[in-house]
Amino acid sequence: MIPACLAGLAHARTVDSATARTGFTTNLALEPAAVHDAAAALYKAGYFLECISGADFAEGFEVLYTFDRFEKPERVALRTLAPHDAPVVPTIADIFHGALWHERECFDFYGVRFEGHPSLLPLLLPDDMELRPLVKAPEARKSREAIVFQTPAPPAAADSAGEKAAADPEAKAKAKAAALAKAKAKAAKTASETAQAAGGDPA
Amino acid sequence: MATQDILRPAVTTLEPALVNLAPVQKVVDLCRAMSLWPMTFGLACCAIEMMAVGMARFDIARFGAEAFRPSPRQSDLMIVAGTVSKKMAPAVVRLYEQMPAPKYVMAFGNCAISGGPFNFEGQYGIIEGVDQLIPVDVFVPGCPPRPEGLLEGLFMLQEKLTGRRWWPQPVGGEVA
Amino acid sequence: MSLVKNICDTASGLYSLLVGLAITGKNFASPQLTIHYPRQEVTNLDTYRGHIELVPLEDNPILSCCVGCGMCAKSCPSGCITVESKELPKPPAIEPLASAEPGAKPAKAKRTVGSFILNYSLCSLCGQCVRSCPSDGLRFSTNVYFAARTRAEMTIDLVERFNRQAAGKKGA
Amino acid sequence: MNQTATNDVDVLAGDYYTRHFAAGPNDDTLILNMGPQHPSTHGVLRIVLEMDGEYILRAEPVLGYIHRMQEKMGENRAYLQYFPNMGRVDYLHALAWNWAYAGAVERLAGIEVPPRAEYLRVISCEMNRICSHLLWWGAYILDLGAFTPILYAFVDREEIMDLLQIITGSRLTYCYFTFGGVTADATPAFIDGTRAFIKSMRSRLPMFKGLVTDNLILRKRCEEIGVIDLDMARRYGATGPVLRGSGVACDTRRHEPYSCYNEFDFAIPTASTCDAMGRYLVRMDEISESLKILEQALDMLPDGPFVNPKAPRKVKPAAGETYFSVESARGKVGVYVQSDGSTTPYRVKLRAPCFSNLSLFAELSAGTLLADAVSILGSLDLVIPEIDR
Repeated sequence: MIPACLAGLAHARTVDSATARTGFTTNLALEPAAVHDAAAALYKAGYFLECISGADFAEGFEVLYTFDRFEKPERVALRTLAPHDAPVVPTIADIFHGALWHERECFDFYGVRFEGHPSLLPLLLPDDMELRPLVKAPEARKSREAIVFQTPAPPAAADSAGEKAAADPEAKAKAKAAALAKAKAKAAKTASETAQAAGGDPA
Repeated sequence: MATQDILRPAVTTLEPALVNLAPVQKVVDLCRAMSLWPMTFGLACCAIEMMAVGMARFDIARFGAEAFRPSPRQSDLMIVAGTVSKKMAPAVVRLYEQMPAPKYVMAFGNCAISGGPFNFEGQYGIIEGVDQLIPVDVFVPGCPPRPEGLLEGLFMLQEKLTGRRWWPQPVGGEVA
Repeated sequence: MSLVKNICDTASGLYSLLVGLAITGKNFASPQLTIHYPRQEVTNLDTYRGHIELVPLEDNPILSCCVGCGMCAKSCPSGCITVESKELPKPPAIEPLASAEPGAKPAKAKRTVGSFILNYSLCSLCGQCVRSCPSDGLRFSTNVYFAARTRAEMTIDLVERFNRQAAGKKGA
Repeated sequence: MNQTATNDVDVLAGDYYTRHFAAGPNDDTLILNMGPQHPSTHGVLRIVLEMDGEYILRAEPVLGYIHRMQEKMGENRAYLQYFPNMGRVDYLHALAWNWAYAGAVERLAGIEVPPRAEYLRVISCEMNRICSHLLWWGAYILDLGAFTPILYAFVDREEIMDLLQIITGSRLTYCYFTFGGVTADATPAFIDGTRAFIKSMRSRLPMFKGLVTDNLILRKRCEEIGVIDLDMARRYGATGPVLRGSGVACDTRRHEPYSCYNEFDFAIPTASTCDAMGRYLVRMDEISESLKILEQALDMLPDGPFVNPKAPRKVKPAAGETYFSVESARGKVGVYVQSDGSTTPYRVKLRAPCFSNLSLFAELSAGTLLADAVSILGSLDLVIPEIDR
């Protein structure tokens, strides 16, 4: 389920996961560039920022934003991927001021830079510490697909190629269905709402 | 700035006593032992148990140590109650150095003794035992120790100062 | 108007202080709560988890239930237990008989704890060792009076402690 | 303190954070370091303040003095072995963290919790909540300059700790929950003791009110101080009594009911004044609401096993992620677990309510008196190890 305020977002990929198991009502994977707009839309729609957390996957550092509402339980998870060699994600601290510390913490643990953050100083770690404690060794990293998207990981060996073939069309069909649903939702919304949602900064 | 700097142990030089006569020393030591002023140096969980000792039920005031001072300059017993992180270490050393001698340190709880449950392979943030930084007189293990443990630690410190235990052994206590 | 309000506020404020004083006075006269520790003790220590200790066998209190399997060491989150097992010395009279009988007794060599070292200073008293013990050979002690002058004393040899206690009980 | 109006970080005096903080235009202001060893910061919080006389111009909390690598440890330990850590994140309401973690992993691994265990969890957790609020009450009044109330608070706290010790075995850092239930059943002594405690606590609350809540001095120190409006709470993600003190009836126990909380009849106290006094009153009312829940839970306590006998000894959930939140005494506690299908979590993220609640302090304290800032800080009810984790 995608809330109305996020309907106009480009490049969103719905993560297929049941609310009963994950606790997320909405679970979207975005491009880093889309995060700021999405956060602005959520702020306008009355969400608050629960937390920002990072994770280290084989594909890159994932930054997970969790939002919720005060009135009813509706947890929205936005996730974006930053590459290992140059992890940069735009800040949302100008919208949700609580993100100031969450982003600093994420920078501490993973070295993910938040572009536009006013003071990206170490928060929890000593100021002279070089170590990024939660960065995993390359061999310990797992695939994001297997954990977050819960599709079987791209097999390394040839013997599971059959499985891959079986799983792939399914995933594609799911992605297609999600895209279709999104397009429908987009069409259903009035043009003004869409423009507002994608509009960026609130006053 | 460097890491060695953080782990710098405290300076522990002592000036000689003004009046160096054994009987006078004995009296002074007794007075010291019966009115130790601890510093409120609660770092984590164990600090709550330290507070509990100060409250009505266990009442550390009966042993003259109820005057918890927030300033190191007014205290002579540092109860390190909690985990000492690498970021905190310089402050611990500095506070210790600010205390007027003679000064005593009690490592209260497993975290202060050895890092406790947070001492694991690959840890990057804590000091594995406050005795690496400052000289510790009494160790009270537990996670957190019961108030009885703190009182026993205090008795042990009094014993160290005066040479004898001033209070009876508790009924359930084990004679070592 | 505001003068009247000010006076009323002040009066109610002063009254609130009096109420507080009355409560303090009442509590001043109530019985004492303090436990006079070394002479008197709390009564509920048996439900408290102190550091672990070995449990004696019911029929033979100089032997412990522990078989030294090492489950506790494996389940301990902070790795504070080192345990080794050893074979129980068998009564020599039975030995020739047992070896004569094929496939019966010799395989069942009874094991017991050889050494059990607890590094108490790492322990978090979570109780996972006690819960994971297959032979119910561990329990929490009520030794809450533990204080020491050196860090080395935090490492406790539980077998030695057990033997000392067993000897003490025998003597008493 | 160096008073040069320069932007060069390197030439200013003080440590790293002071230098960064002071690197603004400051002509006749004073940079003041409060903490990390300060009696009113409840642990090792440090706040760098820029003062103009008695007034605070800017404030910046500096964290990390008790960073204990909890999230790193989560990736190193088996699921069950991570439980003791949960008792030490927020040592005042340890069972809420126990619950959040147990709930997350149970949901991930599909472990059922028997009804008796759910009730025992509610009972122990609510006891712990009262215990936590009592300590906050005593410590807050202590910050404001009155020593006596904390002595009263500890009388009741000791009672709760004695009761919880019967079932959990510890006084403070409980490790009582396990996957699929709790580790020990309630004994008759515990149940009778809890009933007696509810009665005695009910009679103590009016006394607390007369002693402190109605007191003129307290009201002068709390009223109209630290006003948090709804937008501010939303921007910073404030939860718990800090949010409810601003008039939003948002409580995870009602909002996103977990376990058996929807079976109980209890109110969510709120205050519309948005100030420190509002937060104070909310917490005091929460004590009586918790007593209500306790009473109902004891009456409805079902028979049965206290732990799911089918719960696996070695938890190994399938790959996936979950976010489970519970209401602690300080707000919404969230535990986010990612599993890669092995016996250790791939990532554990702990969402600490104090972290968000403290982050609004900088904005809240700007322009107030230093003494009021202490009152504001106390009214946020901080547990520093929870912030630093």
